[in-house]
Amino acid sequence: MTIPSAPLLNLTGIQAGYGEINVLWGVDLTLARGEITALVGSNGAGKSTLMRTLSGLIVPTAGRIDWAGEDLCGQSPAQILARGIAHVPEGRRLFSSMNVEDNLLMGAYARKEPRAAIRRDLDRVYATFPKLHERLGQAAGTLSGGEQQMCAIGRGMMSAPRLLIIDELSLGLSPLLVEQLVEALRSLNREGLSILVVEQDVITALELSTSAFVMDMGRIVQSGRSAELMHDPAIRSAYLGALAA
Amino acid sequence: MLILQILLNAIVLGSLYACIAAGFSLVWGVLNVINLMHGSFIVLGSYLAWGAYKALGVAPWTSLLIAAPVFFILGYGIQRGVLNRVIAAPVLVTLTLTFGLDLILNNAMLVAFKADYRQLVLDPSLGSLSVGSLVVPVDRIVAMIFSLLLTLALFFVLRRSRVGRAIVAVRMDRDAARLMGVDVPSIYATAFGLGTAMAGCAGVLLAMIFPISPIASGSYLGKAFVVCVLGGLGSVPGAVVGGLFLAIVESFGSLVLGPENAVTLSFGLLIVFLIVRPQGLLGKRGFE
Amino acid sequence: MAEVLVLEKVSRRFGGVQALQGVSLSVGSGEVLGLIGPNGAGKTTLVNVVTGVRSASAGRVLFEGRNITRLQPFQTARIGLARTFQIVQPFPDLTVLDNVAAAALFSQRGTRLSEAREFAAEQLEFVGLGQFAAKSAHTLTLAMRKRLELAKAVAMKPKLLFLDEVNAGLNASEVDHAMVLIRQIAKRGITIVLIEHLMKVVLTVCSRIVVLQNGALIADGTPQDIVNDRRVVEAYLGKKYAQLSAARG
Amino acid sequence: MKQRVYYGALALLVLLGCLPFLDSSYALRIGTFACMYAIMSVSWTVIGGFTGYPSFATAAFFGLGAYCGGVLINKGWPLFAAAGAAGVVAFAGALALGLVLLRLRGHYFAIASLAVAEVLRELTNTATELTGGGMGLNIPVSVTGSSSVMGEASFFFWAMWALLLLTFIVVRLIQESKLGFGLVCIKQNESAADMIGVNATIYKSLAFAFSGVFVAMAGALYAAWVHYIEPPDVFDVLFAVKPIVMALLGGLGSPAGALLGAFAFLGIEEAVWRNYLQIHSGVLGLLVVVLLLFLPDGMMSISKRLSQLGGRRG
Amino acid sequence: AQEVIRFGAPLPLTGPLAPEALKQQQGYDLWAEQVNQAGGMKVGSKKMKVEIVYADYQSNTPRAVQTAEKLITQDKVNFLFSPFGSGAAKAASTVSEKYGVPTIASTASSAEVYDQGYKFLFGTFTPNDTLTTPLVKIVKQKAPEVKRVAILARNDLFPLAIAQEMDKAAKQYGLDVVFFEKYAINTMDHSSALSQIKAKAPQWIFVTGYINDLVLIKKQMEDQKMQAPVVTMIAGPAYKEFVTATGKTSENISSAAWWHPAERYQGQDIFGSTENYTKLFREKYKAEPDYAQASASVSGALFQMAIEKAGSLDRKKVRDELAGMSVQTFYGPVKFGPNGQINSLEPPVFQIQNGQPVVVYPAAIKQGDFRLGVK
Ligand SMILES: Nc1ncnc2c1ncn2[C@@H]1O[C@H](COP(=O)(O)OP(=O)(O)OP(=O)(O)O)[C@@H](O)[C@H]1O
Ligand SMILES: Nc1ncnc2c1ncn2[C@@H]1O[C@H](COP(=O)(O)OP(=O)(O)OP(=O)(O)O)[C@@H](O)[C@H]1O
Ligand SMILES: [Mg+2]
Ligand SMILES: [Mg+2]
Repeated sequence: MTIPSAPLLNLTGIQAGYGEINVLWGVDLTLARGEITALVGSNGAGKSTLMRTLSGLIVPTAGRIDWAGEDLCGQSPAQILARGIAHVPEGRRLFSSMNVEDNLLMGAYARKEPRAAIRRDLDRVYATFPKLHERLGQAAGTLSGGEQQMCAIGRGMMSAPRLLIIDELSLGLSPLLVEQLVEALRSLNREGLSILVVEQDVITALELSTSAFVMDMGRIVQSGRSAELMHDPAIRSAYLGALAA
Repeated sequence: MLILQILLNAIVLGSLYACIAAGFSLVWGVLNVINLMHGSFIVLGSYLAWGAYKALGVAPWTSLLIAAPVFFILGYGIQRGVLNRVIAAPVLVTLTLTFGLDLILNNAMLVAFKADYRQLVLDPSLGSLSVGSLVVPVDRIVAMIFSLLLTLALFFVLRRSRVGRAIVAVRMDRDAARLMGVDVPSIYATAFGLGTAMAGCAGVLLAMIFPISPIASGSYLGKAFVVCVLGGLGSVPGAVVGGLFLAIVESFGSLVLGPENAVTLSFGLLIVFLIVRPQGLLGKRGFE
Repeated sequence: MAEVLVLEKVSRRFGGVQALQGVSLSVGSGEVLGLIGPNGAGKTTLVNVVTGVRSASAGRVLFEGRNITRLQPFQTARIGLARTFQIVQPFPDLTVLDNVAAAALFSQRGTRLSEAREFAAEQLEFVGLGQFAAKSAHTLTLAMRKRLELAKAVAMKPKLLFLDEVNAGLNASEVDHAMVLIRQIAKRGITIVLIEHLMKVVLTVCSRIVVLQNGALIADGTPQDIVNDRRVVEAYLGKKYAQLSAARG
Repeated sequence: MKQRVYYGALALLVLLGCLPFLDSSYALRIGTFACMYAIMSVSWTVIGGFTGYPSFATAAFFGLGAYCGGVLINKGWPLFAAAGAAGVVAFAGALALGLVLLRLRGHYFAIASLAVAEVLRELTNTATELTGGGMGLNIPVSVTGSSSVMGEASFFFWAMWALLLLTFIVVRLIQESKLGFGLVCIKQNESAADMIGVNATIYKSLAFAFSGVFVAMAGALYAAWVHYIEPPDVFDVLFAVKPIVMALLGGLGSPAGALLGAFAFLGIEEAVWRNYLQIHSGVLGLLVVVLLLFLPDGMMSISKRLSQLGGRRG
Repeated sequence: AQEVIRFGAPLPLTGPLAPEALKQQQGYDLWAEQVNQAGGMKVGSKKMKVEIVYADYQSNTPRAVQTAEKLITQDKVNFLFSPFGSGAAKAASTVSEKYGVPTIASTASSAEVYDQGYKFLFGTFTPNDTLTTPLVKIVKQKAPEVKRVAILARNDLFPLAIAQEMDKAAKQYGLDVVFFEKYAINTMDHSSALSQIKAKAPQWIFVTGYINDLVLIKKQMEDQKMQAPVVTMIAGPAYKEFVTATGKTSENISSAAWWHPAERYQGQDIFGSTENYTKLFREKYKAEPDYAQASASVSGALFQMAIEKAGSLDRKKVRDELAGMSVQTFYGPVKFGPNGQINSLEPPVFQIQNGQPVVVYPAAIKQGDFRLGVK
């Protein structure tokens, strides 16, 4: 067994919401460095809200986000991105009339590296998603649902993050593509990228990740190593549905 | 010969139209704001050139160096301070807001400069070039060259620079752009500043050519509208093509149908274009 | 089994992209047909062409024997074609009830608003959104919005219903619930074309499955045939899936 | 809440109908203007508020109506027949135009509708035979039969007032009807509306036509009232912009709001105009800006805020 | 406190006509200042000061009518000056007639304004043909070789009316009108029309419009190197700004107006003589007066003479005094015809010579001879 690595990110008592509506009620969560972590939970549990809080789109009303000893609460998305956290939001949110390549380049907007480095990453995204290469001049808004998802993930990869957050990883993707994507993420992870995925398909989530958290009603209700959770009867009955049972 | 002369007039005039419209098109296409102050900004630029020439003897093309930063800052400030507050609101709200702001700006100019027409008369006058029986006024050529240069500069800023891409990104999805590390309010303000700077510079150049008065703002705005739609929203090369196209249609329309129909023709053309080709001559389909 | 919908060599291009190429297909009355295929295969485009949102570049679409290739969306809606959107499209500021009432009102001639509301309320109960009737649609969560899409589609009393990824983004138990609904809709005699990437749904609900790839039909058969079709496995399901189903036998 | 605003607006309207008994022809003139603008802004809500298409065609309808009315009255038509004809022409024209223009969305539609007024104005300008062109059109005929100052003023006031009442009622009926429901669906999501069987093209064109018919009739009354019209005057872009500001002031999308907004706006404008001679347009601009920045939902948001405050206290 | 006489002046202080409004205002103000400096005007036994109540009608005709009504009923003015131009004056005259308020229109020339049979409306501009006919006569006489005339007119009430009069007069005197076109009000550029004119090689180019149009057209004529023996522009050259804005190229441009500072009239009015008026105006505004300002001032002066003669503020009496009036003023002899429009005035024709406007007609006051050749 590997020695548990040093925590990358540590959330304590995060409360956040939209205006007067509170959604997160004190979330505590620790991400290990260099791991793939999964976050699962029913619709409306607050998963996306938590992701938005992490990337600075929402400012939490209480709690602390600890990143290498620094509190990220209240920092702007740009500052958080500069620390190395990239967020692939739910619903893709592509720049719809920009073409695919420009969308990907926007991912590298905040990087101040030479063009060649950015170019290399671009080629890697194309290698991961050959379909995107075929469509590189097409306006992102006219891509099919699944192609858009690829473009969004590719755009996240382009910011060369240390932690990549992906909300709704497999949404609308074909089984084959999910499989390929999982492979791609694993290989990125092997190169040192930490990943946090939100995923509705619990089996995929648990197979991909090393550890996982379960969220409900704005709180973390369960956590552990993915392999163990996979066999947890409570999880199986709540989230795997009739077929798995 | 008459045909050639009219074509020549149209080409020169068209590039002035392009300069009038480029900034307007940028703000409209990118910020999704129809800036009704655009005409007044142009007039203000003309006053700046007029004042600089009258008081200090500074030639208009030199005044550009002052006008560009001054107007950029003006636009940046207006966007940051006022427009940004409602930037996410529906079309009508921002439009009406700029309408209100324009009332203020125009009234202020009316009080400050009075309504009477002024003219920047270059001394000595630049005269006209003639080739055979064709003539072109030199001041228009100067204005044309500078306006094409300015438009080109704007084009490169938008197309080639990081800021340019960010401007387009913000336009399409604010939150997603924020996630890419874009400082949204400052990008908006930069875009508006660029548009305002273009208006100011256009005004400086036009001061050599057209009489100056706060009242003129309306017709500049009208031209900007038409050119922008003809060329394609937010497209800088589109502004050039649209400007030329409009000038040619107006000039030949005036020849064939009589001058009183030139304005009708341009607005008729606008409607036809909106219907058959809303993306304009150079605009891409799918841009909203 | 009579044929409700027939596609004859339907093609559609977008610039350089051949989104559909010569697709011929017939859907029998009362059938629950699965339509699957890789991302970008042209599934949504097919729905768009049939419902009149996009025009076909070539080919014909017949609905109950009538050529509907040139009809507008509102016209197809009135003759009994309904669809849900892959990306849900409610009327955000209307109440949930009015969303459904609108569907009932405009799809059938001569309905009155009060009747439409009554009918809509029934449909909301049917999909389990009864207690949200008075809420604005934009306050619903994704799962509920998907159900709202279903209610709207059903309220149109369609003969043929396209369900475009109604289960995407739902968790397992919500998917189970949705499957029950789909079965009930089918029982009402409504023909269903189901587009879905969740194989467990497709395999359990559909009696027949067709597979699109790069705009062309590559397979057509029972769920069992499809799972064992080598081309489908390579292009769509993936090796892992094949292993899994092989293991299950 | 909505019903209350509606009845409030109706009550105000009825009250306004008593204006002639004040026996001040100046007040009557303002009242007539108020009714005229209210007709415009209430009509505008059909296309701009219900349907969500930012129309700037009000000036076009108004000018068209004024010239139709003016020309017909000069040909010897009685006033109400001329006004009716103006309405019919505008309705038919808008319906036909709507079929093409309303394919455009958002800004594109706004500009196209703005351009319609420009084109009509220039056409009127050039059709000298019919309209007098740049020389303007005199409508010297007294159509009221009353020669007294107050008699004529009251006549036009009541005519305009009655037209406003009619407009208001018709627009409310539209709002409650299947047409109104369909328009709201179109506003919310046009492609989804299409998919459930709303014939969006026809619906939008009808909305456009209804937003024009009463405005054109008001234009005809206006022409008879002022006895002299000229193209830059009746096709003035302000006739397109002000109704929108009024509707925004009242709270977008509600006819009662538009009505109240029109009265409020004219009240403010009148006050500003009287008190700030040189800078009244600047002050007006400032008001518009302040309004938009601090009352984004118009006057409706005042009452909302008040009730919020009350709620918190209670 | 001393009693005041209130004059209402609805003006287009904002909008496209704003420059005109300013001129009107200057004219009225100068007169009011003179009266008040002299301690007011004599009404019967009293001396009464003058106050002018301005109201802006935003260059919008119906608003002008409303404004006139407001001035009469709310601000309780005793007398009224018409709004600017024939259209608005005509529209507003209904109101003043209704209330029986004597009104002087200082900028309305169209006969239709006065032919409504109204009793309380008077105007200080003669009909438009009195401007064009003398011009044609002079050119006929001075340059019989001039045959081909091109007319370019702004498609707007006054400029168009003048152009039509010109067309009539030219034809009547046997000239050949080779080009007669209108340009739209919002025209920003005239190069196409001018190229067309140039191609017709006219000997007389006659252009009407407001000052901005004319400045621009002159500049563009120069740009296109257009020359003609006679170039006439109405109404720009009467204004000082025109000469400033066009510089040397305005040399020999001819024009006509209802008044000109170069005239030399001796009057019984408060200003005494044209020279004195011009002097006072220069002192107050550091600029040359033009016909618009003078017409405004004389309108005030005429009211003053009528009121002093009537010895009362009674509107009816003052109206009768105006109707029967026959006086000399700095503006020229004033006598109103039966319809209220002035008929005693012979509008001067003048020409820019050496950067100065010089009166060339009528003979009685002429300062120089008509010259040919405009570059
Ligand atoms: N913009 C918003 N304004 C107000 N409430 C919101 C907003 N977005 C989400 N919510 C509410 O916050 C709660 C949590 O939503 P969130 O999107 O975080 O859930 P989730 O776990 O990501 O669900 P899903 O699996 O559907 O994506 C829900 O009740 C939702 O209605
Ligand atoms: N307007 C358009 N312009 C250009 N290409 C388009 C347009 N619409 C769709 N396409 C292309 O056509 C192909 C088919 O798209 P479609 O949306 O039908 O795929 P799909 O089968 O529904 O995929 P998914 O499962 O990902 O939703 C895609 O490659 C897409 O990029
Ligand atoms: Mg989510
Ligand atoms: Mg799809």
